[in-house]
Amino acid sequence: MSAAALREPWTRLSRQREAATFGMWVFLTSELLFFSGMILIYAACRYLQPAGFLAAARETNVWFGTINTMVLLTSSFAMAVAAQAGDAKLRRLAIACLAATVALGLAFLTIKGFEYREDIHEHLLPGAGFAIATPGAQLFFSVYWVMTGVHAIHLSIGIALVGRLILETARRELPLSSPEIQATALYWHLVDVIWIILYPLLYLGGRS
Amino acid sequence: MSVERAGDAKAAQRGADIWRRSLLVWAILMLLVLLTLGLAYLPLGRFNMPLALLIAAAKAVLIGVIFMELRLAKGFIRLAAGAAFLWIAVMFALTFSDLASRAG
Amino acid sequence: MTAAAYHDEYPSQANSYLRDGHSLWSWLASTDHKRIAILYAISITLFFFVGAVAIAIVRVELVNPNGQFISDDTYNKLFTLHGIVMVWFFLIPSIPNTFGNFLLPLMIGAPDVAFPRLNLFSWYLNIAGGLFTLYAVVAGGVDTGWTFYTPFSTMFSNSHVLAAAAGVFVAGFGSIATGVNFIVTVHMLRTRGMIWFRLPLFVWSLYATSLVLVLATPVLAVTLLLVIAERWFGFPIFDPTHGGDPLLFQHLFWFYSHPAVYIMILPAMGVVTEVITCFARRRVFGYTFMVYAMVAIAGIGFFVWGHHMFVSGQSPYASLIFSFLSFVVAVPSAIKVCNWTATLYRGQITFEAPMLYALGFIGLFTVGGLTGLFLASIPIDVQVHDTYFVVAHFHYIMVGGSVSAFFAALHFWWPKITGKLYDEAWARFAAILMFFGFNFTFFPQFLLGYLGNPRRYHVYPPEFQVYHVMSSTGASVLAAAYLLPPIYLIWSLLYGKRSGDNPWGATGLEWTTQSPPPTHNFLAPPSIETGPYEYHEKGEAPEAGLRLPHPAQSEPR
Amino acid sequence: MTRLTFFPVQASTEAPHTDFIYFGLIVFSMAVSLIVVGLLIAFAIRYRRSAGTRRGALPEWIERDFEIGWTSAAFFLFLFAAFWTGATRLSALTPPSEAMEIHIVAKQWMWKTQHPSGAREINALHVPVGEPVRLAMTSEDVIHSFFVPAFRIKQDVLPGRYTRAWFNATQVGSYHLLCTQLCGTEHARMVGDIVVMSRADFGQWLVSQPHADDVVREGQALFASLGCSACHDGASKVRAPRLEALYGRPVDLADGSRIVMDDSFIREMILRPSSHVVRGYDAIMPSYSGLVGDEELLRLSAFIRSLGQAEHGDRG
Repeated sequence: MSAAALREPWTRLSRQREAATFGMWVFLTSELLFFSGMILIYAACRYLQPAGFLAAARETNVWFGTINTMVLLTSSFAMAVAAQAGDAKLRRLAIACLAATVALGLAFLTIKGFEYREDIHEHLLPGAGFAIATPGAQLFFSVYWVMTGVHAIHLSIGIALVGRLILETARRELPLSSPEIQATALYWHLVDVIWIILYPLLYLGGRS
Repeated sequence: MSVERAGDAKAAQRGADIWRRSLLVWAILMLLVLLTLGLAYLPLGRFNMPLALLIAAAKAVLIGVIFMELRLAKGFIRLAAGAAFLWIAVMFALTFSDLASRAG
Repeated sequence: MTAAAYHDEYPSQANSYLRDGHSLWSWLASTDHKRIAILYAISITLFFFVGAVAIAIVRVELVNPNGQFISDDTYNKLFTLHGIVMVWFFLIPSIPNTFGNFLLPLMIGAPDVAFPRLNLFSWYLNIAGGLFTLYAVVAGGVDTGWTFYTPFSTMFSNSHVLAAAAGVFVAGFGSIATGVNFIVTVHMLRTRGMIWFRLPLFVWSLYATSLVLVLATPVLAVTLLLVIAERWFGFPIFDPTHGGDPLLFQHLFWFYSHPAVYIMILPAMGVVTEVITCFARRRVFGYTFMVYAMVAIAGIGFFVWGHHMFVSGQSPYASLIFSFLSFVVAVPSAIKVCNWTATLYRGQITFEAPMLYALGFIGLFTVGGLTGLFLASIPIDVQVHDTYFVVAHFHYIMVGGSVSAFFAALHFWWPKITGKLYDEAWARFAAILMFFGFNFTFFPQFLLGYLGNPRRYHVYPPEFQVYHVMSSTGASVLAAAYLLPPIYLIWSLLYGKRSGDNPWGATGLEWTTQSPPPTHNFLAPPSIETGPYEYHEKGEAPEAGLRLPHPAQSEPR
Repeated sequence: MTRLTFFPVQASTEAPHTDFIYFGLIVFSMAVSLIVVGLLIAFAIRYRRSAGTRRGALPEWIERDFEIGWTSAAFFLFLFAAFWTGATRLSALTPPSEAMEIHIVAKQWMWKTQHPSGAREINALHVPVGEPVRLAMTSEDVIHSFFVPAFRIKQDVLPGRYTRAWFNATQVGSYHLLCTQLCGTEHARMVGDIVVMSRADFGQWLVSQPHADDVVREGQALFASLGCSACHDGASKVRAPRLEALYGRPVDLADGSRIVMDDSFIREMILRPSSHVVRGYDAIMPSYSGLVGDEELLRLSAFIRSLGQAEHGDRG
């Protein structure tokens, strides 16, 4: 069964798995740079418009943010268990945890959807009818929408990848030892780590 | 049949070990979320955001080391994991060297 | 393993990758790194001519101080097209994605790159980005310059900025994919005995370039994403009326764009080392220093982007810091130029076309690098920023350096890629014509720059006309020189003499396999015990009169 | 026929300094280029394959020691160059205090300049020779760049912010003013002339300009007409900070930070008063954004500055 997982240039599966992990970590480095560019904009705009940022940060719904953080952390937990189960060749446990991961990911997106609906309802979309008058508030919400939007896209890609894993593992096309499970797990954990950094920036500012 | 069932029992046992180890990490993460939420409401003024980011960093390191199995990884993979932060630091430092010292 | 077992396990003769399927699909869906390299070669050549035609019209227009042929708007769109296409669709993929793709596995003794499917996907990303950009051109063009400065690009330009930004955004991910692929390949697929300090310097240059690709390109992606968000959804991120700061865009943009120029020059440095050592029959001078110089360029390249913003309203203190760091980043380049020159000492030098291009590279790169020092000093940058001095500086580095090295690589590895020899006389003529055409085009622009002729000017004060006429005539000579290689290389493809496996007598691992190489590169997995440039014993020099197997005559297999 | 020029005329006090550094680096670059190209040609001829010269052995240590020596030499040479070109002209960063202040507003594809006396010009600026001139520049739309090659000065002009530059013209004549930051379709046509005149001619030219109130008086009129005096005037009962003798001094804000009260701060407070709340006062000031144009802002800040620097004797 492990022969099916072996890909073109590699002679040994262990080397291929190590390469997949290393390649994914290098890609995650580029993703970190990608999000740190946005966080630099957040930090710079917050430095330039402190009053506006505080006023705007109070308007985000902290309960949606906190629940979403817990949901994503739990999904990361499920994904970790799935990856370890894959290594230990426990097929049923792996598939169950992958399914839990996808479910929690979708839960995150739906909660996010409700939050976006509420934000739009409260005119927190930067533009003409913006709710908060302080200058800089529109800056905060521009960065808020871009960051959470791009994070949601990354999460949807993650959900698609894990979904594909479930289908292929269930249909026994994908051997449990294939490096794709490890790589997808690493990608999922990164999407979670990025949300962990976004959570305080977007939800915990200006609360005290 | 019994070999089959014994195999299942052993598998279930291994599955439970995996659960238990990761459950502990999950619990710590949840506590950290509640902690940072609580601290956000304390009037610490300037230190609110740095503290929240510190806790976020702790959660990130926890996930990185255990869930992403950096503790088992070889040297060059750990290097790949940590390399980005040096360049991010350079980006922030030199950009703020302009923003902070600008005469307005 | 006995010799017999060795033989029947590994065939002595294998089908070359070119004969391994002739259908279009066998090319477009191939995960063989050599075929993907050729796909890249074709796409960058097409993009090169799109960019060249755009700037040819501009050069003709600039002969007259208040040009009549094209309108101001068309002029802005033409030089923007030239910028975007040349930077992202020719220069960045030119050496890493064509020669890097083809030669990296061959040079380290690997059957293919680490992730072959990802390699093909990166070509399709590059093509998708290219199509987005060409759509922007067809639909009406972009007039913001390749730098997309806000608030002009986000609020005041009514050209197709969105399509162009999306195109470059997608092509950027192609670059990241290539970077990831090369880093993993160099780390994990080196053959037995190929330790880090036995890697050829071209492989080192690809590794350093991949570090920059992976670390810098994401910041470009985020910058363009913010421009798209501001222009499409109306989020006032860089909008000064809402308290945003346009300089933030410049910080993010140049944090990518300066390392991007090192993405363009580092592979060129690798190629020049390979060519010079082969045609001087000498070991490279100071191998370890050359390695550390390249890695230092890749690393410190991220510290210096502020020298693009000395006059843009950046605080004087930050300008001083960036000015100092920009002088420091020039040191590794100085080391490399010195080591190339020292490699020629006591060599057995011959002057085939690749060597002419390489020697041209050293001269032009030295001038380009030194004019970089002018731009790194604040008082001079105040005078010459955004003038033709800057245009001349970066063309000396990119065209004089990177494109010369591209042609050096094209001629040096042509026998290995196609198994054919090209016509030496025509190639030398083209190299010399290109050298003089280039100098005659861009050297007058240094004078124009200090005189104060701003770049991107459709009309200019009449006293600058004589330099523009000189530059435009030089450009026509350069254009003629660029048309020669395709002609005699295609002729060589069809009627060229078959070259042996190693027509130049070079020592690289890629020269030990067939030309053109079999699909899996090596008949048997190679193993090496020595360093990369074993042209003579350590400490000695190739003795005069020693009849080395003259490269051209070794009989084809 | 315009005569062939190789070098821009030196028409300001700063020009000789910049040109001195320029020639210094040219000499350095010529030397390095000649060495490199010279060695290339020498080696190419001496060690070409067909040449019979004896190559001889090259001892190993030469390679390492030469390399270390050359690298450190290059490093210190570049450090000196960095210091010499960067630090020697630090004094040029701050304009002389008694310079004449010109307000410049860049707009898509024209330059609007205004003298302290209120005289206004489009795409032109008349200045007296031998007198330092300070420029306070802002843009109404995109980023432009104020470049006078003859004076060796260039400074980007940013929307929503003031950027400064200064020059001291030393030679009478008319010099090009060029916009060097791509600002749109007619970027190349956004040019003007800096006309440097003798002191007497300048005085006459100034008088002959159509009668226009001087900036400070216009600022004072605006200060009243816009209702600023209703709160900020000495006699008013509304709790608002008095603006006398405040310009250039640090102001304590409600969130504990301090900001120097300069043109940018005045502009920010007029357009977006709630962005910085002054300690001890509540944020009751109405925002004037949309009501006040860039020229009026320049005049208001000139007036407020004149209040503050009575004892500096600024020729307002």
